[in-house]
Amino acid sequence: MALKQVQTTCPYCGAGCQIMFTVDADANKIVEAVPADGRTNAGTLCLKGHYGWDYLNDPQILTKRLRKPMIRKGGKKSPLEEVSWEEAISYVAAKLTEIKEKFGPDSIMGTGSARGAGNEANYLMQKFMRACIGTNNVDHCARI
Amino acid sequence: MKKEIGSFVVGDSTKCTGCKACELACFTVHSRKENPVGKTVGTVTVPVTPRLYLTKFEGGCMPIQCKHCEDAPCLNACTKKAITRIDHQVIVDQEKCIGCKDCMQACPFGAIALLPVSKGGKVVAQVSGETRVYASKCDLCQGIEGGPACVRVCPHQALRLVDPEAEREEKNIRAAEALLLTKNWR
Amino acid sequence: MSMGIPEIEDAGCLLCFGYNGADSHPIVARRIVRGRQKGMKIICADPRVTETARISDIHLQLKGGSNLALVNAMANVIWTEGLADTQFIEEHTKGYDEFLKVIEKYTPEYAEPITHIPAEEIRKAARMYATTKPAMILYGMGVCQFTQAVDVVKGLANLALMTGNFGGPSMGIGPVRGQNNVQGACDMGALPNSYPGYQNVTDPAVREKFEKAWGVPLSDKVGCPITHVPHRVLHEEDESKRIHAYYIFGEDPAQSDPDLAEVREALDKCDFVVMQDIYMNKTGLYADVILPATAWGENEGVYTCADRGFQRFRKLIEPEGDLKPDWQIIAEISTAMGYPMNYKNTEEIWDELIDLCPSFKGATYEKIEKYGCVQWPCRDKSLEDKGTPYLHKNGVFATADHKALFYGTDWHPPLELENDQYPMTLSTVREVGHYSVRTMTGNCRTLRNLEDEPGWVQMNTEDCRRMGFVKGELVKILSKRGYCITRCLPTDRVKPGATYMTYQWWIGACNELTTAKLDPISNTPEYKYCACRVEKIEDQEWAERHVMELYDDIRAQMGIDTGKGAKA
Amino acid sequence: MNYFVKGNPDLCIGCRTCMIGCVVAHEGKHIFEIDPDSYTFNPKLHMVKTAKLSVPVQCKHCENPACMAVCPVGAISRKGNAVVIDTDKCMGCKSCMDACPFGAINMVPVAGSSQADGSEKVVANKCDLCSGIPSGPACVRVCPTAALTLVTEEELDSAMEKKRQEAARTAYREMYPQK
Repeated sequence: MALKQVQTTCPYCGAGCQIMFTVDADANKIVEAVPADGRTNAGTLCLKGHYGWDYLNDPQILTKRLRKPMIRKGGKKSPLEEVSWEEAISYVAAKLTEIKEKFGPDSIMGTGSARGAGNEANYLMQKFMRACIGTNNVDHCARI
Repeated sequence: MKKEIGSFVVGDSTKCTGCKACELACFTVHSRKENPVGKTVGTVTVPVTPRLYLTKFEGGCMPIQCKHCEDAPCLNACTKKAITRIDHQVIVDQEKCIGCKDCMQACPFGAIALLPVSKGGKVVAQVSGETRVYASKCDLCQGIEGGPACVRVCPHQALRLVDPEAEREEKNIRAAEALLLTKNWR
Repeated sequence: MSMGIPEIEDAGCLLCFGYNGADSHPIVARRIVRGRQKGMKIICADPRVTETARISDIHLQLKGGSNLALVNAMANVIWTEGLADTQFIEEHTKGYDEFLKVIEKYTPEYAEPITHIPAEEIRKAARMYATTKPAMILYGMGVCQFTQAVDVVKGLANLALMTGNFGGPSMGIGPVRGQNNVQGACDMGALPNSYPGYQNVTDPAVREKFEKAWGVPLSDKVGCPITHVPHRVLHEEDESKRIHAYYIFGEDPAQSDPDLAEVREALDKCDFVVMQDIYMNKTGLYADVILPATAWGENEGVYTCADRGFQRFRKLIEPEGDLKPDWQIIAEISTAMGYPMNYKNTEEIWDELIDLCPSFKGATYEKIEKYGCVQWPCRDKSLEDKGTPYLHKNGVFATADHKALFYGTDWHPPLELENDQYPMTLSTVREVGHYSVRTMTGNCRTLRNLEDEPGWVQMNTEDCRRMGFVKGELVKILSKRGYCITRCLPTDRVKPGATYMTYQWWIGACNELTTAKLDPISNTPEYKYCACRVEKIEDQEWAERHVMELYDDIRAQMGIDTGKGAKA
Repeated sequence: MNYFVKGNPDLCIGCRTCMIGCVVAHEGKHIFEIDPDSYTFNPKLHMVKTAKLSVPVQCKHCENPACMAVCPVGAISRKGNAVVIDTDKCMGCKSCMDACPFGAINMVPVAGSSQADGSEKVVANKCDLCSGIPSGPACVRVCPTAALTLVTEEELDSAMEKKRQEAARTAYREMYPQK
């Protein structure tokens, strides 16, 4: 099995600890997590850093990973139906355009994400809300 | 603390004088359910069947009784399934017990004895006319007002009811406080 | 944070105000403990005995909701006892005299009945903070989640300014940002009033720059904060302000916002709700469209940690299922709506955004890769500019005239006080073993086995004895907005009349109770103070079964199709 | 003399990383892939939090272990530098739990086992100093604030020696203050 070492930043609190992962590339799974010598954590980790990665293999304890785009075609209370990305993207684009034309750009609210998505995704989200939709209605849970 | 494991009563041979008050109290509170047992010995018309056993040894004496084990050898050895766990305590069902003696042999403490069954002031007979017996062991006075009778009557407080989980938490705190005093051991 | 996390352990004195490092950031708490070992003085202001409080020199166990009275009283002592750094005030600040007028009446004696802290203790703390250099302030949600949050943050800044604790290492004032990329999301302008790099949307020159860069005219109206959405969906009379579509990306308002009943109603009534996330969650039950994104460990990019440090996060394993990275989904929707966005990778996005933000300009991927972490501001792309460990070097502030502004105001009590129907107070706190809304850590096996639903409510041991609660007993806790069931945890670390719960639990969901009253400026809800009542549940067997049934209902709602627990 | 792990309340922040580290070390890394209810999550050290302190408490591996003395089936014995419990022999009679003054022993189910009444076997559980596990006590290794230390016989002896020398020095100075 091809083991590789990958260093990354912990997805949990703001301390920004560096973790060294041993990954089995063939089996596409994580083997081990040990502290790396990061600026803030200096070779130590807390319990979330050490043991907070096995959600990736989707144990479905509390909830389960989303795997495919889904739409409630029959309206609010109807079940979610799996659809292709093309259908989901065009559906969202059409609905947002329709609401934008009907009620104006400020009738649409978007959020950023303070969690795993990363800075680049947040930049694009606020650019999408501002440049494409045309509103400053973008916020995230720094406020709550 | 929510109850997770069984409690039990344990004796202290450095205090016990062997007066057997515990045995009599144990017999009385249990026997009174089925037999007319009054306040004085004279009223007893059935054999005394305690569920703990005053034992003498070179170091002195103390009663021996069931620990209500969490992986109880007696329960596991009882093929008749007369021994079950009720509210974490190990209980023998007197009616089901056929006196096969397996539980007595399995119990490492010798906490079980075969004693006669009696109802309505007389011993119960089998078809053959001989007295019926049952595996008699501590049931922690389950269903009896005021908890273990033996602990209540012992004149020397030589018997202690142990709630292991609650006591463990208190001992943890004392152990942790000791760590405050030994932190500069180096 | 104006200072860097490693500097914490070299501070002379730490004023830890409404911040519980041990539960929020164990690795920051490590620095506090190491500082203690090096002789650092610690003043801890917290209504509970937190880990920092119990190793502190002075623990100001103030009554919840009395922060500003304590802060103003400390400022009063520093001023009246001549402990202020008048030279620093002279050279680097403005507005000191107006500020003194406000805090004049806040003598320790005035603050004592409000804060329940003896006047002498307040004096001792103020003297220790003012006379031990360098002194650093760390604060957290215990300051921010009140309706007087902004005033208290400015109040703490006043203390640092009065004592000249700016401009060098191991001093200053630091909000220890909670989540791995909450600092980053703010840096990137996911805020209604600011573009990336904290450039204000109402500043015409800045707006022009972004209009030129993005090739479209931009709105100059400050947007809607997330905590106004329920109101703007349900009760907004002005038609132009009503919200009809909610694109929720990497958020879970149905679990983390206050007053969940109102949030659920808003999500239900909102015409079109899109949820882009890695897990099915409570918000997903109301989403019209669900877009599955790749999770941490399946994608890469840059996070900003609490002390402004840009750091790379990297892909560990290939994602399973029909997933896309978040940025790619947003780009495709934007392109489909007529505003083309096509980027090859995250670095291309990063290079575009740092050139639009003067304080991030120098933090290229190459530099972050080389040094592992670059703390902004980092203005020069050359490798010599390694970033800025601490801000306001030599007392130069980011205002027009580089002077810091004092700001004093009066204390007012929290908005929902305990009453005879709800005689106790509830405050939200952190569970160290879980994170955010627990979709990730709730699915980590060992973290779930260490601590699981329905969580705990921390209560004073005396209160518990009086109300007949034992440790682990299921109790019902209610406010006028809602209720939930959780386990009672009697502890001496909590004062009588106060209760504390963590918001991660889906069954012990304390946000069913919390109030949505907001700070007027920051619009942050008053999570740390609302009135509640705790009731005994007679039939504990029923309660335990009920909790299990609720847990199974949640799993069913989330569409879990395996047996109980995990897929082997 | 036995070794033992001890916590320092001044360094401990109550985060319980040690408790998970203990389970992972004893159960093995496969627990990150299997059903979390299919094995027993039984840390062998217990976090104690009072108003004054936070620190984990675990077995001190005493020299005359009270637990060993009371075990009716000889399930507790000394192995290397540790006192260990043979959970196959143990029947959960709790005598050791009652005897231990530190509360270092608790009772835990043995996953997948069953008694005659269908419930799982429950046996005594206490720190075994990670005997037989490479890289030594896991709790010491994973603690983020180095609040846990493994005290070996050598270290204890040298510490005692140092203290005695110090005592001798102070005694000497009392008698000859000028020298």
